[in-house]
Amino acid sequence: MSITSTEMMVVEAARHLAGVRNCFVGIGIPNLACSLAKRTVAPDLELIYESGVVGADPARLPLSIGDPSLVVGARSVTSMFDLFSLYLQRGLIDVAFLGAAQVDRNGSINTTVLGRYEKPEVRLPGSGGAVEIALNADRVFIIVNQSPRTFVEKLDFVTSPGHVGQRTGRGGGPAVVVTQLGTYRFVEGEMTLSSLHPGVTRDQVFDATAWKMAVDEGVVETDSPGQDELLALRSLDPDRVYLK
Amino acid sequence: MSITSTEMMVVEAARHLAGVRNCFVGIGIPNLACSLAKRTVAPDLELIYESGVVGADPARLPLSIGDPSLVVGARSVTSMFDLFSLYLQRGLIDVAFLGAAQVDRNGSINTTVLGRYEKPEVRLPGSGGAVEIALNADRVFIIVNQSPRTFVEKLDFVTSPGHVGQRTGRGGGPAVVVTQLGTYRFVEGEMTLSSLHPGVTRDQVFDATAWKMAVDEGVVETDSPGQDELLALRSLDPDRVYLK
Amino acid sequence: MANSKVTSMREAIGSLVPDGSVVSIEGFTHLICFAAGHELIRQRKQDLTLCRLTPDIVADQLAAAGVISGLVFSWLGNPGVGSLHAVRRRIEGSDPRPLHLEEYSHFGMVARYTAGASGLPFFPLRSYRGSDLPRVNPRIVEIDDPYGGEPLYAVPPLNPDVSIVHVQRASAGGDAQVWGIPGCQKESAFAAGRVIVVCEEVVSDEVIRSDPNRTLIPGAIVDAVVVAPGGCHPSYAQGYYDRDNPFYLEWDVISRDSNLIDAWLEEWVYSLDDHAAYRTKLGAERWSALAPGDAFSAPVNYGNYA
Amino acid sequence: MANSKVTSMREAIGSLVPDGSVVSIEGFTHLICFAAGHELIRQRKQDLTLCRLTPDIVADQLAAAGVISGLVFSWLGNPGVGSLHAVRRRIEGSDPRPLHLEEYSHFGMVARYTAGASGLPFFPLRSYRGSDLPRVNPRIVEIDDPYGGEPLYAVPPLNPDVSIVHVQRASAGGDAQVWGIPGCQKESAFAAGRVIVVCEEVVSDEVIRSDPNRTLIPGAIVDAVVVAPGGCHPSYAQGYYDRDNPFYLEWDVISRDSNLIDAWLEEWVYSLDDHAAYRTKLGAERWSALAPGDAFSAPVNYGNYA
Repeated sequence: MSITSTEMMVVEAARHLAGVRNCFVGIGIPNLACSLAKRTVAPDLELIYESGVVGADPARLPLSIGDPSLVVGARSVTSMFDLFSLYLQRGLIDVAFLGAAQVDRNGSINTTVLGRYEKPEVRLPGSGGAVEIALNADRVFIIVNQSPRTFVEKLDFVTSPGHVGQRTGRGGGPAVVVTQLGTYRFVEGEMTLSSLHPGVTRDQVFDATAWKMAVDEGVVETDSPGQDELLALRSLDPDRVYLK
Repeated sequence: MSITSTEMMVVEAARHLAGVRNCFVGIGIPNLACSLAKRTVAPDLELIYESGVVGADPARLPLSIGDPSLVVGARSVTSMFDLFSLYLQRGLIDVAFLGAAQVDRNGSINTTVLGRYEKPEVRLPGSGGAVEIALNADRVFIIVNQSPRTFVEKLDFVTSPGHVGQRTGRGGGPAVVVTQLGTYRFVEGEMTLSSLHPGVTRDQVFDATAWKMAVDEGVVETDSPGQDELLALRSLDPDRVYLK
Repeated sequence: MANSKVTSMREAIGSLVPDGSVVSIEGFTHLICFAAGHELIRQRKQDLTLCRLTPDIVADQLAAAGVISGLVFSWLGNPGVGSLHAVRRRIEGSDPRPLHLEEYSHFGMVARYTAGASGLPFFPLRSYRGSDLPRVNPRIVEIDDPYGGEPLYAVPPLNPDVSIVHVQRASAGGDAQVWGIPGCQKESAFAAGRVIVVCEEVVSDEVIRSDPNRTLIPGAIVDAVVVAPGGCHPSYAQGYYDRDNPFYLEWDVISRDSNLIDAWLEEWVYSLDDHAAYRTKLGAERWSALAPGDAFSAPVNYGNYA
Repeated sequence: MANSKVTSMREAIGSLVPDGSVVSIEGFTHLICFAAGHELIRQRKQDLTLCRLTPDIVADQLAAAGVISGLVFSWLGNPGVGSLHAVRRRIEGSDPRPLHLEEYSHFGMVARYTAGASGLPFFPLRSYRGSDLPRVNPRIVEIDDPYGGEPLYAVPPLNPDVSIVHVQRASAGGDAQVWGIPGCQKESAFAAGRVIVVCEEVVSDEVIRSDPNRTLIPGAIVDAVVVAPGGCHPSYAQGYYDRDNPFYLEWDVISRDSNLIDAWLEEWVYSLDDHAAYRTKLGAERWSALAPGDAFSAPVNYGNYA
């Protein structure tokens, strides 16, 4: 089976979790990336969910962040007050994953509306815990499909701030962005291409970005997924619910 | 056996709990009064302890507010944060008991020091939860042995405010004071003798009070403990740990 | 039992949830009380404001049925699937009528319930700085650190008129115990003026009192206890039944077409007397497919100190 | 086990509690870790500040042994008996040396730990108005309600250098479970820079994971796990042993006379290698008198969703 771009994204995200301990997990690709990392580069990774589950060890692929299989056999299951207060706001979260409908060059994220807030063209889910995560996690990983509609010059709404002037608090903000085209880091607060996935050209990246994407001088090609990585990953989602 | 002044105090305090639901209990006399009331005038009384125990049903006479027998068979056992936040500060406590080393005419209480705070003659336990109880319980019952040293003109230290100008918050403040001599209510914020225990004279009350105690025009003699009250009470403390 | 608060869903909703009420139905992915939501629809309640971190299918149904006129929330969607199309039609096109939104983040909503449950006039949190949320919701305000540190934000207390809380087991007096994800059910109950506990099963006081640390909500704050086994379907109750994921996918199709929603509401809510009928209509096969195996907690010994 | 944090009390106290540390030993009447207090004395620690809502006999012992130079507290006494005479001598007569006091109320202390555990710069509470406590403790400050209601008070976060938490059972990795009165053990642990978990028994991960709602403290914040059965004597551990009330009465006599305290410390702490020796010295008869009968929690079913 050929390697899908989703598989590339998951494998690449997992690699950046090397050595990480406490990870705030989202459902779908982040969950697969964390589960893969736990089996490869981060054996001590603790899966923490905003639903209040700490140290999950799910016996099946969870289909929501509150899946009952996340609870069974977890280390601890707490109230959301405790999860957001004692873990996230306290500064215990090393890495947290966020998705985005729109992201800008500073890693600020919109998950609230397309168009005007008062009368949106598309009403999106909103923050959930994203704004707290963006401001309190040590490092934020953003997983998003890259296109001129998602990598925009100006967000319709700032749900979760990235590297912007007002940013304060203990969180370090966005650290890594992984898309189907490449991986990005932040240099002085600006998103910067650091590696291109196999077969992807810089022009494809520029065409998929509404602003002039900065490029790291040491930009490299992302290593393709190894056999071991692929086998482990595909065993995590045998029905390819998320690997489609 | 003749009726001791402690028995009189417990029985009288219990009578004032008629119909009460949620009661913040202290150890010793308050615990006996609440247990007696539950068997007589307040069958629906819920015993709540600052230790976090709600709806206790102790199988033995508890010797501390955290006695393990209070936990076994309780309705709920919570953290102190929840007890003080969700029960007391939320305003769920109908009646709470406080003791005192010194009390003044407004029902303000000192349980902190005798003498100067910085260099006390006698260091007392301090507030514990008393100041929160005084400000947040609907009604406060004060149980204290009355003498010129305890019923003072001016407190050495205001631990828990009574009916004083600054008083705010949802609590109604001191409502009833029971001593070995009589029972007192508060009229426009001033402690006022409302009943004299059997055989006690007004002069005994005046002699045992450092200020000029107000007297309710309708002052009566406290009913002596009935046989049923005494039997129930003595069965609660068969070894007379607190009924001495 | 002398102090039994057990009643029917019809009676509890009818007497405790007047039109215009601010109603909290919490449960984070877990213990979402669809049975109460359906009874609100069945009784054709009007002008309710729904407080819920994650308005999901139950909110889409309440919005489509015209029961709710407002949402106080932090995340809006069909979890793991996509959009709430009925809710979106009302927000994006006022179709058939507008839906008022008061929007926070998860921690903001939890902090609002916590302030409301604690008798606090506000709750402080390290959030919102740099976000547009305070711009569109003026109730989210910046406050100073009295000790001179950097400013933070505050949210006001949330005190619903009534909170509907689904739990696994409760006593007839309303002492409620939950295991698995507790979400903010406790805070929403203590914050509310009235509390309806809906349970999978009523148990004896002795069961509750055998494990007092497990009690999430004391009977002292509970007004009614309703027994509704399966009442969280299509969401789940830990240890009782699984989430019905196919239904979440089906709803994505249904909710795109208001005619399909009307037909669904007619078939599954209006034409049924109560949730017991819904449970029966779903059928034994569907329920057995959702039944988990056993995984019991290791017991703890509280000790006998008599 | 790969990630075992199990070590000896000597090693844990020796390596994690340097002289001058701010140390929290909580446990409200329940789970008071005397075993750790005695090891602090045995190692002749100096200049410690003890944070504890209710400094009781363990505080009197630490004060008499010259281990602590300050208390952060809310209630001071021998519960149900009377005074802490060694502590009072130091406060009232600086005998043999002064003891610095930073005084709050119970809710104030709990709020301080909660702020510290939550990364908040302060915690608001409805207390203190009209009390002299803010006058003698300037860290208790009045704050405004940002929504225009009446002012309330705030306390600052409390973040001990190390928190020592006694629990009934823990995994080798430090996941700790408690039943009975939890006090503010959880908040004191999350607030601390380092955490020592002392347990009645180490259990397998499977036992912990069979009931994740019971976990009070996750291994993620724990630095050392010490096994010290009976380590709370003369206080108690729910389901394991009762409070030794006669000892609380004996201490009232002992603590009135510094020579008697010195003799007691010599006999029961300095001359013993560790808490195991203390346990043995107490004798089987004393322990059997403190043993409760059984009262097990009704199990709950988390379900198997594999």
